[in-house]
Amino acid sequence: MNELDKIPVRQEISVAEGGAKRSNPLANVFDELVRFCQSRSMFMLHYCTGCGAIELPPAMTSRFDMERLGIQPMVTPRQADILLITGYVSVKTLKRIILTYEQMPSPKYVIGICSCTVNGGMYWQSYATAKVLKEYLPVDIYIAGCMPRPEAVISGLRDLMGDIKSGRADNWKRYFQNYDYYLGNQQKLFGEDWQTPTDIIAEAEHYGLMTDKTLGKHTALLQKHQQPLEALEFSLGEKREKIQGDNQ
Amino acid sequence: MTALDHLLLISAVTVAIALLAGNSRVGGWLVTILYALQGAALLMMSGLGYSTLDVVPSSFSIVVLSEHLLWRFDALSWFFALITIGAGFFSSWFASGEWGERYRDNGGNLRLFHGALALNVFTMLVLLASGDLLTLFIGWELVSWASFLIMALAGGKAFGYAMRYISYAFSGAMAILGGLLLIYAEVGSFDFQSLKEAAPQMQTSTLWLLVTLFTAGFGVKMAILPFHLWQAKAYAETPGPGAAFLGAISSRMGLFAFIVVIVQLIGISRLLEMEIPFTFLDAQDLLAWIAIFTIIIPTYIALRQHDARRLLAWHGVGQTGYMLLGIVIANDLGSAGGLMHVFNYATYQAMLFMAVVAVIHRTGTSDLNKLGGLFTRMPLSYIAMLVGIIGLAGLPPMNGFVSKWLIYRSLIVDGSPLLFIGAVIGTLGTILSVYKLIHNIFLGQLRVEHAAVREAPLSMVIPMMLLAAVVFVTGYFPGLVLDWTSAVQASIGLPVLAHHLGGVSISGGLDMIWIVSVLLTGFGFGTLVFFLGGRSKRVHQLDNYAGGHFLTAETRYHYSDNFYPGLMHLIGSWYRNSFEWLEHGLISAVDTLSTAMQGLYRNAHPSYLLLAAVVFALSWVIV
Amino acid sequence: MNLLVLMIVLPLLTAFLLSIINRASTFAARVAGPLVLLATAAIGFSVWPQLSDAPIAMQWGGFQVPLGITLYADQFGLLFALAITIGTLLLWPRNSKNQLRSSSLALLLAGTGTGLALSGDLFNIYVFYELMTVVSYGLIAGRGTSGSFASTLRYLVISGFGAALALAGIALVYQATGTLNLAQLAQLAPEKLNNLQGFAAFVLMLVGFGVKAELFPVNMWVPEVYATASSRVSALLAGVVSKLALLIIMRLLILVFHQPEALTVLLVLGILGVVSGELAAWRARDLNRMLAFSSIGQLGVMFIALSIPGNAGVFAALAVMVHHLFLKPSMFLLAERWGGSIEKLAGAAKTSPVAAALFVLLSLSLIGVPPLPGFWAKLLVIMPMLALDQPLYYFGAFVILAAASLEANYLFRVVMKLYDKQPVDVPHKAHATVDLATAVFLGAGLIASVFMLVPLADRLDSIAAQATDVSIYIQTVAPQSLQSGSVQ
Amino acid sequence: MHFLELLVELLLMPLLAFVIGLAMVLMMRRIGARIQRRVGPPVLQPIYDILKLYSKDTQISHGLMHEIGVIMGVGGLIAAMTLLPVPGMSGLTDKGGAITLAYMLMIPMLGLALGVGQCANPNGSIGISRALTAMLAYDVPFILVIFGASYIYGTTNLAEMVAIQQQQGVSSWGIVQMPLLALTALLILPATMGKHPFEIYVAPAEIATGPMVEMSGKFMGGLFVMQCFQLYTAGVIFTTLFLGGGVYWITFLPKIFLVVAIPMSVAYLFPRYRTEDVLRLMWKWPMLLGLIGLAVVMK
Repeated sequence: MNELDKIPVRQEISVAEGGAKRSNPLANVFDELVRFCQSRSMFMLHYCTGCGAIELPPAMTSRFDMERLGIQPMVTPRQADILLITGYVSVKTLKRIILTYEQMPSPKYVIGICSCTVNGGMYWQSYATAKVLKEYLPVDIYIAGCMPRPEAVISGLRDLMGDIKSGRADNWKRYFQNYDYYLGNQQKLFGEDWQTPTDIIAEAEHYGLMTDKTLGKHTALLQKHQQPLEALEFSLGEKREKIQGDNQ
Repeated sequence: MTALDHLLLISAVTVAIALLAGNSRVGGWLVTILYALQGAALLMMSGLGYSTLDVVPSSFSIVVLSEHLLWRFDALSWFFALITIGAGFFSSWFASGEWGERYRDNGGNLRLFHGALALNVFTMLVLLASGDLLTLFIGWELVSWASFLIMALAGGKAFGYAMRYISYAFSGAMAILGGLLLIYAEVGSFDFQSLKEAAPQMQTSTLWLLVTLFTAGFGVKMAILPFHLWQAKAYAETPGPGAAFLGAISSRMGLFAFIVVIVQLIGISRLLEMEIPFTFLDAQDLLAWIAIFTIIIPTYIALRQHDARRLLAWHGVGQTGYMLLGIVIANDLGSAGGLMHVFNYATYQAMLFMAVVAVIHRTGTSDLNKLGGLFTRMPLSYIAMLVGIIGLAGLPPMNGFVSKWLIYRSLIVDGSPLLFIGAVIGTLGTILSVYKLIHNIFLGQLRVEHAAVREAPLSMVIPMMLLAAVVFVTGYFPGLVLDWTSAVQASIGLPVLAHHLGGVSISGGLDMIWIVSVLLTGFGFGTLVFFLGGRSKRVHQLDNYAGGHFLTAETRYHYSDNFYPGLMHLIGSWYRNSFEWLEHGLISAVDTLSTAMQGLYRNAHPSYLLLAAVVFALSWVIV
Repeated sequence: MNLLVLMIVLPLLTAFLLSIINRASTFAARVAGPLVLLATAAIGFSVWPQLSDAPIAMQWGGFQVPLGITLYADQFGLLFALAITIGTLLLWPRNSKNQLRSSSLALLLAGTGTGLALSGDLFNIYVFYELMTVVSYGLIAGRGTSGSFASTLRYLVISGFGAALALAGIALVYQATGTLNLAQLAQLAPEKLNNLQGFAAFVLMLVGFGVKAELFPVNMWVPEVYATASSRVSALLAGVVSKLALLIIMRLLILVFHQPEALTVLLVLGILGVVSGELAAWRARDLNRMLAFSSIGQLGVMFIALSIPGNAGVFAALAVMVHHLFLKPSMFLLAERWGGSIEKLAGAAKTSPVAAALFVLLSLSLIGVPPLPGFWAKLLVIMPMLALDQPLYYFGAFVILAAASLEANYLFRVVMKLYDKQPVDVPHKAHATVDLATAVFLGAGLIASVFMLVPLADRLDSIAAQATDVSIYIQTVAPQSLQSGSVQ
Repeated sequence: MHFLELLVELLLMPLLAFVIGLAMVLMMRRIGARIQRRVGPPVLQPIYDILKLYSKDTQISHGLMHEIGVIMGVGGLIAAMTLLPVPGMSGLTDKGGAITLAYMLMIPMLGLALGVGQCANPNGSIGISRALTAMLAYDVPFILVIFGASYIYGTTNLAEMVAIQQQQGVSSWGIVQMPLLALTALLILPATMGKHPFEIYVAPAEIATGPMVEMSGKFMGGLFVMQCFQLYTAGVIFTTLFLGGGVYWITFLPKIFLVVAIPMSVAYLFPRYRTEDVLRLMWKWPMLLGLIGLAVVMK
């Protein structure tokens, strides 16, 4: 948690963003309602990479019953709010995790479960393991332990709920704001031709989360070899004809 | 000159102009205008469609074999002629622009195409105008050969299918000829009126023979079971708009003749008296069951097609079943439904074929496994197809729903649960299959090679859009069409349906104006609800969750082949190659007999004698 | 009056003189035949108008009935006499190895055919029939290929067998009645031949004369002969000569044999002919054979038509015969260049579009597509059959209709091949102009008949009425015997 | 005046349906939890879920049809609600009866299918293929039930059916008159709701919830709204056909909740059926029962 505290962005940006836009007190009420709902309805995508996954079923079923907190498992990133990474992350797995994370709709939260996600744990010496998860993704909460018990998991989730309710859990914005940093780490691990199908830069623009750290030399590298990822636009006769004419 | 003379004259002129000038673009447009003129001539007789006019005779008539051959239009003819000319008009329009040029450049004979299309319209009008059984047969044959001509235009594979068609059709024609000569032997005249008067006194056995012959003969054209095998392939291989035209109206001629002879002249009440021994069934039930199987089996055959045109053509066969079913049920609801379905079906089937042809025009294929994602590239064609499939599947708010509703309702009134279920099974199969059609062509992954595809040219899009408008408007205000069907019902002596602009005025009725308005309002509210959420962001099609897999443009992940594996796993074997064996058996039988006869003539009979002797000896030994 | 004799004698005489003329002038010999036939046809046409009022009979050699050679010309007979004359003229043998020989054979054929059509007694009929048969051997073998020799031999054997049977039949008739003059037979038949012996005689003669008329069990020669002979000869034999044999059977049926069993035999054999012919044609792999088989089927239809009692039957048969008379020769002419496997015809329509179009037209008429004449002919056959309300006739009608759909199938398979877009490697030869012109002429006749349907039908009806009226025949040939009431 | 009244009804009916549907969703989840010996979600959980989904910052769309699909889904169901008679309101029941309703209910299905297709996600397409097959499976016995009821009551008008049953008391209720058909309807109810054990088309672990795989944010929210309507529809149709409908909400509500509760209680006990097994099951037992029931009814 110390690590997280050092991250300077959190408060200022959310205040600057939200404060400027939503001065209406009623809007604040609405925001609070929304945040409340978000905290009471969390769909989680549990990416079961390692042994930590075994602690989730007890947390969901009759003994601990996460559903009473409004927490439900979901199987596709599109519907999920939380990405649970339960155990060590190999390089190959990390690729999928990043792909999956990027496909989740914001606001989205990442929870690293088990020590392996914090510092590699017992795989510290492994050449194929990504040791520190937060270098690649903005992790909201680590639940340490090898493995943490269901109580710990639920306690961690409750902490996250509190953060969401109070509006402090906006780590997801950091991914857009510091995309160059994360992309750099990813490129270091996966090679220079690394690309996910999600167009993060365009999304950052779409949500107004562009900062000077979003783009950098790593994103420049990405854009050099990137396959275009614009959505398919409608086309009727003439427009296309012109394009074809240009090509010819 | 009566209005009918004008109509037939213009139609004949259309054929001539098409054959003279069809090769040029101007010629194509000229022909299209001439179809419009035919339509105008038809509108001169529009009193027929609203029961204000009884019959419009033609001043042309001849005497052959002491038989007065005459031609005239009544409400039934007018209704079918309206659809025919409409289909001709839109198909010709569709063909006159870029499609025609492409067809010509690829070595097709555009002149012959336009000529064949016009000839089809002309012969159909002649058939529709027939005033006695002999002219009916003459018209029938003309129509058969005209459609043979247009089917065979494409050459190659199409020849084989056209050949199959003409083998079926001509055998059917011979059955009809046999039937009407039998009537002549019984009644002594080819006159409609005398048959109508004689029918109540006819013996049941004669009637059975007549009904069998005529149902078989007309049924071949309608492609009812078990004569359904020829149609889909033959229609599918017909060049572009020709397929739209044939699909829309051609096989309805069989229904027209069926209505004239069986319903109007012999009468449904006679069918009810013809009981099948040892069962509870009578001839009407038998026909209804044939109709049901004609709905179900071809529809489910369509479900397993992977060529868009074949799929549509097979549905054409299936939809015929609904029309026949409605007509055979013959109460006010059923017959109105059956007749209305003729109109409705023509509108959306033509449009669907056009949409598919537009896709072929741009991508070069109609293989459902080689397309996908064209929605963003050909949105207008997509709309046409969407409207079409909603109509074909018989869902509100399109017109297909109204006619199917009438048929369902008539079955409830009639108290025929099994027929009802059969009809619904057909509809459900249609929904499955049309979803596959639109999904595999327009939805899903856009292939790399289709990235630069653009919308079909205006000459093709406008007819589609107009038809889409017709499909929607007649779904919104079904009374427009029900007026005509009521006139037809009155003229062929069936109970007339009480209706209003919005639908049917009976208890538990239907008011499409309300239903559609509410549906549209519902969509409005749905939109409101949708926009409660934040602004959505469009993403690339590769930004898709596939279990963490990285999708690339090179990988074809469009789920298209064997679209309903679970269903096919279960029911596939129930009807695989159904009736093919019948056809093969028949061909083999003829082939064997033919070999024997050739042997006879070519001196191979010693071996046959030997064979006969051996068989005889063996049987003697065994016995 | 004597003109009729000229119709027979002129061609025969010219045929015998042809080799002499040839010595004098080759050109004259070449022209003589057609000219004579033209003259004969002119005679026929000049006589025609008289016949619509009353038929003409004459005794050759001045003997009285029943002794002399009786010639009898009604519209019916003259129609076919003209048919053979004009048919021979149109299908004049060309390009054969021995032009002289084939010319004289053709003339002989015309002469004997005319004689056959106009003869008024059985003996002469037999003689002319035999002559015609012998002539046709020569014509068929004239091509000089081994195949044509083999088929001629086959034809010869069957014909010889048939001739023997016919002779036996004639003998039976003579034994029963003591005369061979048809008019007298017509008078005597009701009492003397209306028994088993008469029936036997009819069957024997039917089978005998049926050889040429392609009657079912004795038509085994047909496919091989038509396939191996030159197309013009085939056209002549199938189109015209077969009708002459049929004409004899019709005459016999009308005048002499009134047993209902006779009609049944005709019907059954006709049905078998249709069934066997059409089925065999379905599998035929070359066009000439296909046409040969189909002509067996067509003749079968004529036999079925003949089996319909009364005027309607003759009318129907006449209609079918006249239709076939135009159609079959034309088709055989088209087949001239299209011999061999049907598969090889692919794309032939490109080289000869007119021929292909004509073939389509002829096929449509043959299978009976309205409004072409074939349809009306078929209608005329089936309508009275159903009116009879007898099971066998119903079956016959069914067979005719079913056969038509088979016909449609195999003929349009050929049409499809003709219009196939992938042509074969070997380019097709276009038709010879004369062949094509003749075929088109006949086809045009068919088309023209569509527009003259009503007068044509009336004319045929009157011909049939004249032919079926036995009393006219008797009165014309032997008015005195009718008064005396007996022959001796 | 009359027109205005109708207009108010048309507005009220979907609204009520939504509220009742929310309660039904809650009930369903609670029943599931209780069977699994859990506590289950809090009372307002369905509302939390829907609000959260609509308030997502990212709304990922795969194109226009994706959006129209959801609109058609929600809108079609809103429209269909006006065809369901409830106490005091009969809406459009006289303008379109049971058959119209059955086909109106396919519009949302079709819209959704089109929307999912536009996503270009193979899992989604597979899901739709399975869902449509399942529809084919349960609609055949369903339509049999509709036929039987229409035949017995002599009308397809649902409001009239209610009136007939109300006039003649409990003995004229559909469940008394045609118990076998009622049983048929009960058997296919879980399938029409797409719940266990007939959720092969969702199959979360295998095809990532099939049709819903690309649905996020308000799209998913739309689906949640649709679920409310669907549960409500199932309850009301069954109640109308077999349980005498309702003149008063006080009797009507228990009936519809009971109807939805029964299949839910049974559902969680069964493992999932494969697609062809769904077909086999639906076409065998419910069909057989239904046909026998129909034969008894029609004699």
